[in-house]
Amino acid sequence: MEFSQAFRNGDLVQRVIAEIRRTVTRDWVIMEICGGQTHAILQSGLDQLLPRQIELVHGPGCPVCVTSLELIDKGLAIASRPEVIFCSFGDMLRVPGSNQDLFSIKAAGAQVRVVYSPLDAVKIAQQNPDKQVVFFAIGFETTAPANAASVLQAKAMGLKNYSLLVSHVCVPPAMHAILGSPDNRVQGFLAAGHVCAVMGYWEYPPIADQYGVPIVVTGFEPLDLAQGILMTVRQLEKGTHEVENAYSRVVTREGNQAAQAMLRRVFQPVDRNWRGIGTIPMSGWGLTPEFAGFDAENRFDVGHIQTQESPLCIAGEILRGLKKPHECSAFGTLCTPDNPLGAPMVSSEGACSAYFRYHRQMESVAKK
Amino acid sequence: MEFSQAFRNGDLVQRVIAEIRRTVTRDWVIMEICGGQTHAILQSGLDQLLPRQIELVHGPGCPVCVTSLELIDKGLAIASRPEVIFCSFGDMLRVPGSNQDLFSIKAAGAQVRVVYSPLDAVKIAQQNPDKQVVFFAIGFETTAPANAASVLQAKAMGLKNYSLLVSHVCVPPAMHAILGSPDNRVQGFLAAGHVCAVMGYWEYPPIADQYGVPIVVTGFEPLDLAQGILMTVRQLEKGTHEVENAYSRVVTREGNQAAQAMLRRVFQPVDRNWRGIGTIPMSGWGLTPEFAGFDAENRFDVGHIQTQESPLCIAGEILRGLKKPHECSAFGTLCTPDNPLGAPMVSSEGACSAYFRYHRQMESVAKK
Amino acid sequence: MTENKLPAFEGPVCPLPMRHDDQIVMGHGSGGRMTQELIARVFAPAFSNPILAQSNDFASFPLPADAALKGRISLSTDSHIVSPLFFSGGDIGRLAVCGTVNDVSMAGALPLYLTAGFIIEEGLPVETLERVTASMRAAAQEAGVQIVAGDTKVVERGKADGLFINTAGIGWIPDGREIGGELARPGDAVIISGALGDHGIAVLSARGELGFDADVRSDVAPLNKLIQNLLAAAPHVHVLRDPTRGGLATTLNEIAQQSQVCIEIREQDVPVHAAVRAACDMLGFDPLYVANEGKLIVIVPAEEAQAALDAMHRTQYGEEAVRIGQVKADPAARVLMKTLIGGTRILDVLAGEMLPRIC
Amino acid sequence: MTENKLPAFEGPVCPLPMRHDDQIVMGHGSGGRMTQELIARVFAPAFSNPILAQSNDFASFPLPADAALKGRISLSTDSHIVSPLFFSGGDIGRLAVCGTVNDVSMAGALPLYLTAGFIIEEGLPVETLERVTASMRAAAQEAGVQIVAGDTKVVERGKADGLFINTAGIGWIPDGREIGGELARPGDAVIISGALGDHGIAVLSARGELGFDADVRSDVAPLNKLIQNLLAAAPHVHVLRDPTRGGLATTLNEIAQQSQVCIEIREQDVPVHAAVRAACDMLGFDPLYVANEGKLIVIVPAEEAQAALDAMHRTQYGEEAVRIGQVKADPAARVLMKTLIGGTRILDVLAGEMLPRIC
Amino acid sequence: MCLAIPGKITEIYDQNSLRMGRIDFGGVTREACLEALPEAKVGDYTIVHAGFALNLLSEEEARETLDTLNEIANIEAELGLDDTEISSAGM
Amino acid sequence: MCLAIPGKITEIYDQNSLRMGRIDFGGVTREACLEALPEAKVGDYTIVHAGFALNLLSEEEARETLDTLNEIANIEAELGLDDTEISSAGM
Ligand code: SF4
Ligand code: SF4
Ligand SMILES: [Mg+2]
Ligand SMILES: [Mg+2]
Ligand SMILES: [Mg+2]
Ligand SMILES: [Mg+2]
Ligand SMILES: [Mg+2]
Ligand SMILES: [Mg+2]
Ligand SMILES: [Mg+2]
Ligand SMILES: [Mg+2]
Ligand SMILES: [Mg+2]
Ligand SMILES: [Mg+2]
Repeated sequence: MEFSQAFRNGDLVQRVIAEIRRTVTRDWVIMEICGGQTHAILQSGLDQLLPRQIELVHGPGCPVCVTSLELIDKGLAIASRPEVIFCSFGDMLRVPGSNQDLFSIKAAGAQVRVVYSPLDAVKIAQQNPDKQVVFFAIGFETTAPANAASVLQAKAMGLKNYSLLVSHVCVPPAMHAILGSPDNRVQGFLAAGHVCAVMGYWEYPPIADQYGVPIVVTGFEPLDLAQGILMTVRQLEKGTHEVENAYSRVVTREGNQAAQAMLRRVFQPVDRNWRGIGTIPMSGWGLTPEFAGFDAENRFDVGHIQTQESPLCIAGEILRGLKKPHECSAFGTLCTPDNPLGAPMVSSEGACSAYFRYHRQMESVAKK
Repeated sequence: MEFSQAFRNGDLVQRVIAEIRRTVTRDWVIMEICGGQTHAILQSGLDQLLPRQIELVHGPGCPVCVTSLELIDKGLAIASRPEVIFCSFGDMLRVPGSNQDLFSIKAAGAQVRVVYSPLDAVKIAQQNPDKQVVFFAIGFETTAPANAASVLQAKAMGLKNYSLLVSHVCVPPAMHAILGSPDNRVQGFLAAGHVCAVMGYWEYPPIADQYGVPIVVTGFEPLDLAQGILMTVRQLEKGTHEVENAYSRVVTREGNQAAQAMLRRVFQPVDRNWRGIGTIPMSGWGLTPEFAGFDAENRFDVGHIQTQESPLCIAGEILRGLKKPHECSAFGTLCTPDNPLGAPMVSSEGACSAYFRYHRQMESVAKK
Repeated sequence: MTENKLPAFEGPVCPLPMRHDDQIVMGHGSGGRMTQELIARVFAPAFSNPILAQSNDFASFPLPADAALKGRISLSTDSHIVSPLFFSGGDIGRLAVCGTVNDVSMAGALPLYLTAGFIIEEGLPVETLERVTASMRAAAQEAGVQIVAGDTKVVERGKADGLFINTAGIGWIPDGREIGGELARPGDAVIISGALGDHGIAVLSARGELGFDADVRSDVAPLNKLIQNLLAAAPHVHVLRDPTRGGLATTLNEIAQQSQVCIEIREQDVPVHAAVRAACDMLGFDPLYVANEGKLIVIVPAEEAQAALDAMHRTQYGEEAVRIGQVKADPAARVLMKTLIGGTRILDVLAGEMLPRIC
Repeated sequence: MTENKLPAFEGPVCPLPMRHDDQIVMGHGSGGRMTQELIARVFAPAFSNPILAQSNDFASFPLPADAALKGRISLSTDSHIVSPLFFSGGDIGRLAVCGTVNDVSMAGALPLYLTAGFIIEEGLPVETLERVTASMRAAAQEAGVQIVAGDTKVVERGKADGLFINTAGIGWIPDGREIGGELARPGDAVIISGALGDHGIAVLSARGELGFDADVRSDVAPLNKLIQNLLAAAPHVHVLRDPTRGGLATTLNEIAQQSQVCIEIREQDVPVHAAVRAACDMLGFDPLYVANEGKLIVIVPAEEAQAALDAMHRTQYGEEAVRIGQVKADPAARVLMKTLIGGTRILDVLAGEMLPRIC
Repeated sequence: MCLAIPGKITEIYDQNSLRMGRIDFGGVTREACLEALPEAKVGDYTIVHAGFALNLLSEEEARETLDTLNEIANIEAELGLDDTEISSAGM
Repeated sequence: MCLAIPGKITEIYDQNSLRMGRIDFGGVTREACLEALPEAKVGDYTIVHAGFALNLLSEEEARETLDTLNEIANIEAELGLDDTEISSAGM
């Protein structure tokens, strides 16, 4: 069967949305935590079709956007070394560090390569024995298995010239951070379907219970998202806080056990600094002692990286929904998409950049 | 004063030639041994103006043409190594080895650089400490001091990545080989002025005496050459065989003592294979034991280079004037300038290539 | 919620690109916003003249009065830098000929003559050059143009990428023909000649760097005969343009900007081959931003739209032509897309270089 | 002795170059014999048509009858790859504009419009691009032409050499004007507009690789006004050509070949600046083979020679014009030179790339 | 985060100590790591992210989901609600 | 062999253990090694090959040579011989 097309059926989506309209009776705030889902929602225009009562807020689930400035600057310093071939997912190339991005240093002569998979970086290491190949291992639990596999393979092949610059982040601690905030507005969660493909959703019932929010595992096609929202709204209206699965073709409660075992071997929980949010305890993964030799931060001494997010930036408040972007003193003046001071202006789907662009460009465009 | 222009005075040249006409009474064969002089003669058309009785024959004094096939192939093998930057005088780039030239291997990825001076190659070695820089040290006694200086400098600077592929040839043994041949036709010599600038001409009186030929040290401007020919013809007509100096502004009998001392320190006589002629005992220079570490042939194992000049080639007889190029069975068919089988077809001033081009192109061109 | 705002969708870009105004980066060659900014900042002020300011794929101009020319001249140029030189469905030679034939033709001109400038990296096999020139000849014959002037330069190894080809082309615009990006009018129909993204995906697949094989052939083709047939059937065409670098979205934005109109397209009507869609899904690309080399955007008064489609359907390279939208007055200088599920969003120009996403 | 033969002098070449017919080497871009052979072997057969076969710096052609054009169109292209981008007396931008303005003008055409295609290596400072485009604007203004179409491509670092610029140009040839390399006739005078070799030596000096500093400025200049003034005074000019790559010797050979005549020049009359001669002496170059970018060869009936010289002397870039020889019937397709000391030799085309000699 | 797409396994092999496979995404094929799918066999569907197969896809579950959603849709169609809005959405 | 040209020494210095100088060849300058000319001083003329100064040039000797040749030429001019041939040579 064609798994993607069937879930892009516009007619069916609209009928599910009609069911949401029939179900909803009052205002609800639902967060899709995953940036890929944010992307899908904006691309399909799903948010416009929802009843006014439902406000979708976009979570911090974009790994390129939440990677800390310090780690980006470390990556830039490592990538600039003449003996290094720095491999990265494509979307990391334009993330601004303190002064540069990977594009700039590539233009200035650094060897930066875009790969689709970390396993391609291992091949590059094999083909370039006189170079050090470093992979910028960003991502959530979905990407971690691929990165782990690359290290396992490099070790099995005896490669001494492959390492990871690790910036893994994990979803459950972020959900805790959001829901545990005193000014939290999120009443229901769409859980990230591909994270759950690996991890399952056995970790979520305690969260749902603790904060009293429904959590629905949701896929990425418009129909998946509409279904996830419907199931969340139904629970909200009923007052339940179950963990449900709207992505059962991909996700099981237990997740992929083999992948989880691989992750436990290669990675261990560490504190992680999220750009725009700050450090969340035990919210990321670092390499275990067995694989510490593959850690680029150990292999390359990049000196002391001194970074500081702008003191003007109120990203933390904005990301928690406490303030609106135009309430920031830097908004649109010192801070623009061309010269972002904070994460919400970095991401094209970030609240600050969205506000900036809409206010700048869209004054004459009324909703259809 | 302007040293060059004064000796290019066409009027004066013609008047000297008129004096040659008045002096000459019968046929004489004079060899200019130096390829640079051959070049100057052809470029100025001096030979056309000489009386018919004087035949200029062109000696083997072109270092790029007489460098042996084996050494060229060695140079190509060394230059093809990925760690090597191979530096050379420009005219060496198009000399055909057995299958390739430096241009081909450069196009295929080898690092080949044209330098004006071997001292520039030392600079390249200094700037590229992770590369091996090899200079193709061809040339007669004129070029040897520059090559020697480069080795002395590299040693003083402690450079471990500089070496010479040495193909030095010396003039006096070549004169012996030519004059000592049973079928020698050369009756007078124009000695190469720039060789003598370094070496002086104290080595020549024994040669003049042994073979009874006048030898006149001659410069490179048309007037120098006309003067050298005049002085040679005057001796020939008188029946003397003195060594005279028609290039006294540059050359003294003793030559440059400091340069000679430098040469004795860096180089020592060795047997040398001349392309198109064969091995002439003690006709070249190799590095002395003190500088053997700078010998590229010691530094790089290029395996066994197997070359063979074509068995069809009668270059030896042609260079001694015993046969004419069209008497060679390969001439114009198997052997052409595009695919030379022997040295006289390699050089654009070689007898075989000249014959080939004139017969091919010039049938309709009468002498002015 | 920003209920009164439409979401802008800047091609597949997250995060926003950093501004690069001190040195040239790859995005400056993307054909998208960074290219437009570079042109606006560097080239336009330097060369400023009314013909250049037309901002079409072609320059259109008369000759001196003494030349007594009826109609106008169409002139265009493109440099071609594709890697690899050969890919499924085409090669750099076919690309170089078709690209310029097409740009010249977007004036409604009869393309006549091309120049070809070759920049060759030392070490290129002569046989490669022979294959490329044979392909150029075939493409020129197909298009009915002649290559009448050329130039050859060789650069050292490591100072080019095998072979670059620049072509410039000249054509004749018959008297009275008025076609240009500034002429789209509210009410016009928007037609595309076939499926989008084939060229970009075919080349990316041939490049091999991302490790995928796609069952996709480049669409590279000369469009001048399609255009001649189209114009015979629909003489009042307002705009012709080929959505090359930057894709359909970027090209429609250029037109919307030039004409100060809104162009609205319907996602469900935009044709994309299944394999192209699969490749885009895999890489996180949007096919609306992927390059085409044999597709034609036609903007034509609604009353001639059917005649235009019929003529296109009868012509090679136009069999799959389809109407994808219409021109509206507001919001001016905007491209909107009705999504599959009935939403509407702004379709912006490509922000920088298109890169595979993980997110 | 070969008494009945003249020595051929293939530029400063010893030994003879090896044949390179399997891969491209630098010599294929020299503008000399190897370039000519590559064109003859690869490009000419592929693109074969009567206009290309004219082998001039420009293509000259009419438009379709419906266009009612009086006169003809002149079209030309060149890619520019100079390193360094800036040198004494000029830069790649001025070069790119002047080179094509000049080639277009060699038809006796009024140059009108240029296209410009930029291939930029990532990492190029934008400020460099601004300096280059400012220089292009200045040159275009000086020449009175407009840059009306452009293209920008960016390639990865290590896949270009900073910046390559292709220009193509179009001009109008008034009715009745007949100028071309095939039109030299025995008895014609051969004029050169000034001293030879300045451009080649200025660039080589700026490159720094050979470690010399020369007090020489490139002669790069637009020659169209010189040509217009010349043609006003000497309307029957037969040939105009700029001796660029390959120098005077190679360019005269092309003309001798096209017209099947002998061109004889006098060494003593060929102007060369002292510093250029000194640099050539040092490197073993012959200034007759060194590139110029602002010099004009004029071949004109003897009776108009003085009028031509007078007009040139009154015009910028022609002050040092001098008659250097004449056209003869035999030997056809040959260039001969009377040497300073009264000898005669064949001046052949440049064999391969010009390289510094030690010998 | 986590762009992942479904495809069909057409080939399984070992490479440098990892279990790998060729995946057909519908006219596009690519290699992916099957290390976390020890039970996968040729013909199975999987969902791939960054060259790594995350999990098997269940065709049965997909059908069930679609059936459920179609039921909702049919209810909605029977009710005849919101028709105007749907057509105004440009479908 | 041995293209070498005369030039004037305009500067002398040591560089990486060699005696070096700047030579003016008449509008063109270049560095050359003066190691073999310990006695050379600024203003002297030398003849340079491959970046190495081979020897000093003697202005006096040059003049003498030219004088000698001019004498020959004058003799020849007085004799009035070969004039036809000379002019036919294109001068
Ligand atoms: S506008 Fe900029 S500085 Fe202010 S909160 Fe947003 S990202 Fe931070
Ligand atoms: S023609 Fe060729 S083979 Fe014969 S002697 Fe000359 S170089 Fe040798
Ligand atoms: Mg174009
Ligand atoms: Mg184009
Ligand atoms: Mg050209
Ligand atoms: Mg176009
Ligand atoms: Mg040209
Ligand atoms: Mg030109
Ligand atoms: Mg273009
Ligand atoms: Mg020209
Ligand atoms: Mg996800
Ligand atoms: Mg010599």
